[in-house]
Amino acid sequence: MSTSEEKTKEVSANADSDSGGAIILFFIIGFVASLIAGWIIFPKLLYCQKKQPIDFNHVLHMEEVDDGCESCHFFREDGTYAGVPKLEQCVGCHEEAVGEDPEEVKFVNEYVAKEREVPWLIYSKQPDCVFFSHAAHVKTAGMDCVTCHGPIGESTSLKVYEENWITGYSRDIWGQNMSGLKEHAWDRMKMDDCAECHVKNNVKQTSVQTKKGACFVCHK
Amino acid sequence: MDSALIPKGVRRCPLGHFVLFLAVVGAVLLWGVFAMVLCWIKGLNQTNMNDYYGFALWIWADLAVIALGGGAFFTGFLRYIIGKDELKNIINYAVLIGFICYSSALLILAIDIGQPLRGWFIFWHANVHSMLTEVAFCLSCYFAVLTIEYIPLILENRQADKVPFFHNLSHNMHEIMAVFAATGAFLSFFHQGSLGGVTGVLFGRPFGFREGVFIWPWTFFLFTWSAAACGPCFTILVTKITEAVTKKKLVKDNVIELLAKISGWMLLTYFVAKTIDTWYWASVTAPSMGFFLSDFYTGNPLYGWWILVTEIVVCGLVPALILITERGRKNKTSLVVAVVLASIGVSLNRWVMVLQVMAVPVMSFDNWAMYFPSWQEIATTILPVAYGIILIGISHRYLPIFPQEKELNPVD
Amino acid sequence: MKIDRRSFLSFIIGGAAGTALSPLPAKLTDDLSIWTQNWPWTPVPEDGEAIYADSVCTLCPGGCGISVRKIDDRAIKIEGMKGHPVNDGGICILGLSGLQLLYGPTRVKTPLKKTSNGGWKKISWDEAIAEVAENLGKLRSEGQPQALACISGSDQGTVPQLFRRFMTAYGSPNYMCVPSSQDSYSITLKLMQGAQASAGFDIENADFVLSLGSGIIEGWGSPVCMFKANSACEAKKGKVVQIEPRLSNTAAKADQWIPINPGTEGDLALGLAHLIIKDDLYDKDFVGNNTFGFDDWTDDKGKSCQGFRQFVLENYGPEKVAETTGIDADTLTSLAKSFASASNPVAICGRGQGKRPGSIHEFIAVHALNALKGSINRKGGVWAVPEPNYISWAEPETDAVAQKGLQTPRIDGAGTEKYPYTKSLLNRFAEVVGSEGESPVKMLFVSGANPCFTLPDTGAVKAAFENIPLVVSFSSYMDETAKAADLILPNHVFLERYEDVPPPAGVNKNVIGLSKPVVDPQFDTKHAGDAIISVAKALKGSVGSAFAWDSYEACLQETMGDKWDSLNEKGFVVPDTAPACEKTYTTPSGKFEFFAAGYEQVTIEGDEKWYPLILMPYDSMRLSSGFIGNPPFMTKTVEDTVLKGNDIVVEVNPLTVRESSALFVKDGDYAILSTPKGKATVRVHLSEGIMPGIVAMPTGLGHTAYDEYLAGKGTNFNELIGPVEDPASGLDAAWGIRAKLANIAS
Amino acid sequence: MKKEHEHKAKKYGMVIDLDKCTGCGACMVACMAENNVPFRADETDKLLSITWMRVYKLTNAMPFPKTEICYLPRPCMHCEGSHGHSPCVSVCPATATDYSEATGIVSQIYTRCFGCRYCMAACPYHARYFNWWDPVWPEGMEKYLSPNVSPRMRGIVEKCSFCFHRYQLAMEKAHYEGRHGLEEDEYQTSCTQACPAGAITFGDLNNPHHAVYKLKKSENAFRLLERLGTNPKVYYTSSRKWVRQAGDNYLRDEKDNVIDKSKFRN
Repeated sequence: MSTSEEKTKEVSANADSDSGGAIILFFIIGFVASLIAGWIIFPKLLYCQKKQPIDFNHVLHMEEVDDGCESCHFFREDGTYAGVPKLEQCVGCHEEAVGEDPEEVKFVNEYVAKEREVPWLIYSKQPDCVFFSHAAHVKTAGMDCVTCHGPIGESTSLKVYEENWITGYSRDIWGQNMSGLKEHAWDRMKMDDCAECHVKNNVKQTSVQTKKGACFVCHK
Repeated sequence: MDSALIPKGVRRCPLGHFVLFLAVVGAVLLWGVFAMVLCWIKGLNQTNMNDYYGFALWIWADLAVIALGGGAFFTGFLRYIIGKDELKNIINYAVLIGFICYSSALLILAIDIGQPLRGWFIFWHANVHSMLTEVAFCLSCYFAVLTIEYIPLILENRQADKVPFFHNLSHNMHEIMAVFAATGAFLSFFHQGSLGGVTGVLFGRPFGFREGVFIWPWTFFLFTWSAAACGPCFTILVTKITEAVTKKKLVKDNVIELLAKISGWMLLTYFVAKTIDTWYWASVTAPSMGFFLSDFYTGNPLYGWWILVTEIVVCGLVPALILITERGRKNKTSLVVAVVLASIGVSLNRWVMVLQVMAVPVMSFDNWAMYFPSWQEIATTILPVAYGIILIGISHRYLPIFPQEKELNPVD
Repeated sequence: MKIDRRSFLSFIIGGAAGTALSPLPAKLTDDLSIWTQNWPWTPVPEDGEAIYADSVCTLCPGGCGISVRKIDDRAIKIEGMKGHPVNDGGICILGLSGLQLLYGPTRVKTPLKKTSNGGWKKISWDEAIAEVAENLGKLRSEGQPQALACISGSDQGTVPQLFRRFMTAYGSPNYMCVPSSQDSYSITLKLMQGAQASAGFDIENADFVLSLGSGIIEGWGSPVCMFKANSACEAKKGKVVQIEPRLSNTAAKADQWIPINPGTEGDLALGLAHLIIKDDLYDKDFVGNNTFGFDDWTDDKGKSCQGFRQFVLENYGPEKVAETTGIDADTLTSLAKSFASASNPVAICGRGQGKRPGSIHEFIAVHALNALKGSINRKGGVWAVPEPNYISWAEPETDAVAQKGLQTPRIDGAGTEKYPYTKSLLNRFAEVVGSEGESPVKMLFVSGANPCFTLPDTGAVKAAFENIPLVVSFSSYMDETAKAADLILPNHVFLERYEDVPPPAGVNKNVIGLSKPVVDPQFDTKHAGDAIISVAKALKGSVGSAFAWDSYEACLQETMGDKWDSLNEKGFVVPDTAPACEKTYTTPSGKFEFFAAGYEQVTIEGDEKWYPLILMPYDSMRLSSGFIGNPPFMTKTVEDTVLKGNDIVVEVNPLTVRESSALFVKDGDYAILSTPKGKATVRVHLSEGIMPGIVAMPTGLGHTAYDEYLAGKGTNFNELIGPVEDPASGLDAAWGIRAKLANIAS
Repeated sequence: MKKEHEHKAKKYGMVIDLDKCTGCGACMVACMAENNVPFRADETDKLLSITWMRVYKLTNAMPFPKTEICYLPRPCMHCEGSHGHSPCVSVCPATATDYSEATGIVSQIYTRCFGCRYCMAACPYHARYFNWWDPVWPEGMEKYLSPNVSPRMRGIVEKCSFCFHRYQLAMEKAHYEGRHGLEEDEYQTSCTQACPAGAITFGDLNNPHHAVYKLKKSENAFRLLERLGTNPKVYYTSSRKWVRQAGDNYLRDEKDNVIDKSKFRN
């Protein structure tokens, strides 16, 4: 046993004298380069940047409406959630341009006048397999919009929409932080985030298999 | 040309012959790879599986190669844990065969699942109640162990061995091989068993279902047992084939005979256990679900009583009796007959436990479902065979797999 | 410092370590699996606001109310309309598949004109209308308006009536409708009750239903209504006895199935009448007060005539009937007793779905059974449902050309002295037009019908179509007839158009429905009503002025008058006028009239020597055999004992095979089925549920048009059978044809 | 708290009256139309044809004319097994199928499933179907797809969900209206709703006031393969003895006294 150890030492000593420095250097170069590639370049490559068709000022609109978010983002009579407003709702005020903002003018000319729906890019868009009930969260659980959507109502302009090339998901589902860490409840919208809150609040923990949330609560 | 790579003191065929051999087997391999790519790109509609045959040829192949690869863990167990030192002369080959079998099993699984890119869900979203989860974990772990056991062999190649680091690594790994062998044996007992459990727990399938202890149905133990019994037989068989192909004696008879004897006794005890299991199942378990044994073996063109007799008597009792008698195992022909029968027997058992389970109608108004694999399934099942032959060929040529080769075949 | 292999290796190891510590591997693994979860080629249905739009289904004459679930402007599911008087929430398999017709690949998307090489050329609606008008104008200017013929799927409702009106204004008597067992019933009611009516069966309130081959739960009449009625009847412990040679679903569900030699159903009815009369079990009150011809009577000239009683007592004794029908005398006796002892028994005929007319003698014999028990126009019996009268347009004015044309005899001979009560005889169409020589029909309109598939001896029908210089199809789908046409003026699909729905067939529900557009027209199609109005207007003159409406919708609104608003709102109206024929008979005697002579069986085609077996069709809910082709969903539900791959499967009793010298087959084997009309390769299904000697073949398969989901699957039964003229009505009375099954090799 | 939860737990199930079922196939199409089930040009190989609801044709195997036919619609049985361990749920290695104690419904999550098909091997009713092909709708026909059910991709297993999305939508409405539970008839499956003969009754088997509760206790009620211990939630009723016997497997000497099935029921 001891002989082999000695031999190993000897061998590495030999190597050191040759090109040990180079080896360590290259190791560091490889290490750092791949870290940079993984942490900085990869996320940039993974997401494509898309601009919203119209820039929207939530603050401005919040001042004008009485009912807060629900003024435009409302429930239908059957309890389903209408989500982002359709042209129909906007036209109520914007039949003609109300102000002089070029974005509004664009909106009126390009969409209202031509009766085309605005192809908004939805930051919080969940994939097709998800069934999400706003009514359950807002009406029954009494949650605020902010809890999941963040303070978007306080924004004066729409941020760039980032779309994952591979999955087609919005960046907001994984979150801005590539390591998947989050600070606020609204930083990520992956399944684990839903599950975490459901476990915390003991929501429908009726799965026989996992003793946690049953799959059909949020999947369709 | 490649003489620098060939171990010292042994004779190998000319490189040209070897390359030709590789090319022929490689063509078969490519055919299999083509079929595999078809299955990945176009989906499993390339197979003849259907909604009654969710498990078919591939799962059989998986179960069969793992059973046949059982020689690795059991020989390792005998060598390192029990201390049958003679077996060091065949352990390398047993490990290689095991490595081939297990890597093949993993490859086949990767083709068999409908969504290969989601394959990792079995680990990440594991359901601990599922036998398949147990299989996946143990299988991957044991494959890792086999890899670790195989690596030192590779490092013993003449050129690799020249690198001091590799030399030492290899040496050190040999030193601690007993630990890996023990781990491997432990893991193997489990996943061989859980493969048996895969069918045994299906309480909706009276043909496959077995009672058992705690969460483990009797098939759990029977599978481990049969793999331990028949795996070494397969190792012997492949050794004999290799000897025939290379026209050289590679392992001494006493080593083979020792392994054969142990296998024989394992097989005999397995035969007894399997018979008791079958009897209990036929007279208690199945009738409680409304089935006579004859319901499972009549009324269809393939699965008749012959299969039961072949599996248990012809391929179970007969080889066991041959192997436990000294004359039987000393006679070359009868030894080969016995190991062939044992290998067929365990494969047939796996076939029955997969394919016949699917074929037997359970609802009274349902029909027997018959199945014949598509060429894509056959090609992808032959693929691992070709891969195995190639790997054995290369390993044998360049690695000192058989420690006794030099002694048995002195070079002039 | 030199960069050697080791440095490179070191770089790689460093890179691997760094990569492992970066989010890349995990994120990529995750994203790749997410990619498989959202493969771009797997469609994602767009979400939106869910609403229900009510309408009425017109895929069959059932008249069911439907609620269509919509997401924004897409229709996503058809459901039965709750509270609708016909189907109350229930819905049939065809109705459920309706969206596959709406959005399916079989739609004709624009007007099409056949090119000289048999292909299709897209044309505009203006061109299409102009082309039709031009040809019509030519025919009229040649003084041959009668050379225009029209085949309509139905005679009722505003669209068929617009076509009829067009024919009148144009000057042709040759307006024909696709016949069904309802035509035979109408003639029966006319003869026995003097009523101009259709027959409606109150199965729901009957306590004994004697069905002579009628598939009351296989699409007879208004399918869903009949299903519900059957369930209601059974819930009240009513009994259903099914008489037919094959164990159909109706037979399987009935309380009793009695196999009978096919074609002898009339004899059975008269045999039962014999037993009922002999044992004095008939309704004496009803027979005594409301019928004529039961007892012997003397006519105007003083000649004494035999009455029904004497007639059946003399000629239809149980032994004889047992021999004819193959039903033993004991069964006959007990059947007669059960029928007679029920308080509301009803006898019904019209085989399968009742799509084929039949022998008037048989219908009269069966109807006589109902009269014996007084089950006429009463709860649980047969009702003479007057034809709807909501369409009251002024007769169109006709010019000289039209008048002359209208006076020419009808090409099919309907309404002549020989067949005074028959309205049209489409079964004669192929023979009259012929496959060569000059056709008496120069131009043909086809609307709501697919005669090139549904008429017997389809080969001859197709040849006749070839022989007509200009065929104009108004079909929404590329069906066999559209394919054989020269011009297609595609109609909207029922979910895109307004149309009135006359009361449903075969039931005593007086409901008028309104089919409403549920979605916008998907393609460049036009309502057939609008198309015919446009054609008329383009012709100008008296034809044009007969169509004063601006559009079909205007016409419909005007026609419905004060009913329109409630129709439009509720989707249906129940006219408050009760069935007018109750207890009144407009026969010469003013009573229900029995007939006491001339009952004869219909002889089917083929010589027994060469064709030892009998081929009979059977209808199934899972196969649409009418003018609508099977949508993919329905075809998917068809069992593999009906269709296997592209092979049709026929049902045969194992005994038939055992006793045959020419046929050695196992279940599922191929065989050649031949009849005097044609040959087909079939697979044989050995079934105990069929009388030996009979070969049963499903209807609705063997389409040559439509899409890959339907075309080329199986054989069309109509290709293997020809019409057999009923001596009393001229309608097709063939219930089968003699046939031979032989091994493929022989 | 725990007790209240248990009290509220539902066990949705179905009773199918085989005397009423006419074999018309409306339930099959109602299901396909509701659940975005794809179709292919040739669907005559029933071993490759996705039919969450399949109507089987049973015969009493007697010679003509004593032959009888009975149709038997077979949705997913939503087996409870013992304590929710249905045959398929316990074997799924990736927890893609699950049993909910709140509804008793066996779920199948298409995005979790990786297509090992172990559950299909486990299910004696053949209620599970594999997507051997990519689902393809002829051009334009994808317009009728419902957004309430997500279309399945190739390579995964699917099955009847008791139209669970209808439960979700009904619950969503209840939440919106401030209710915490559903009225019995707010949630019905598509096949139940469509059946023109009214053969299917669907509801909470735990609710003594619901029709299913009474029906399942009928003399003529039975379940498929009860002896296996799958504990299905779909009951059948038939007045015909041979049909009830066809529901399970019996040894020859048992055939005559099997009608007392109480020993098989829990």
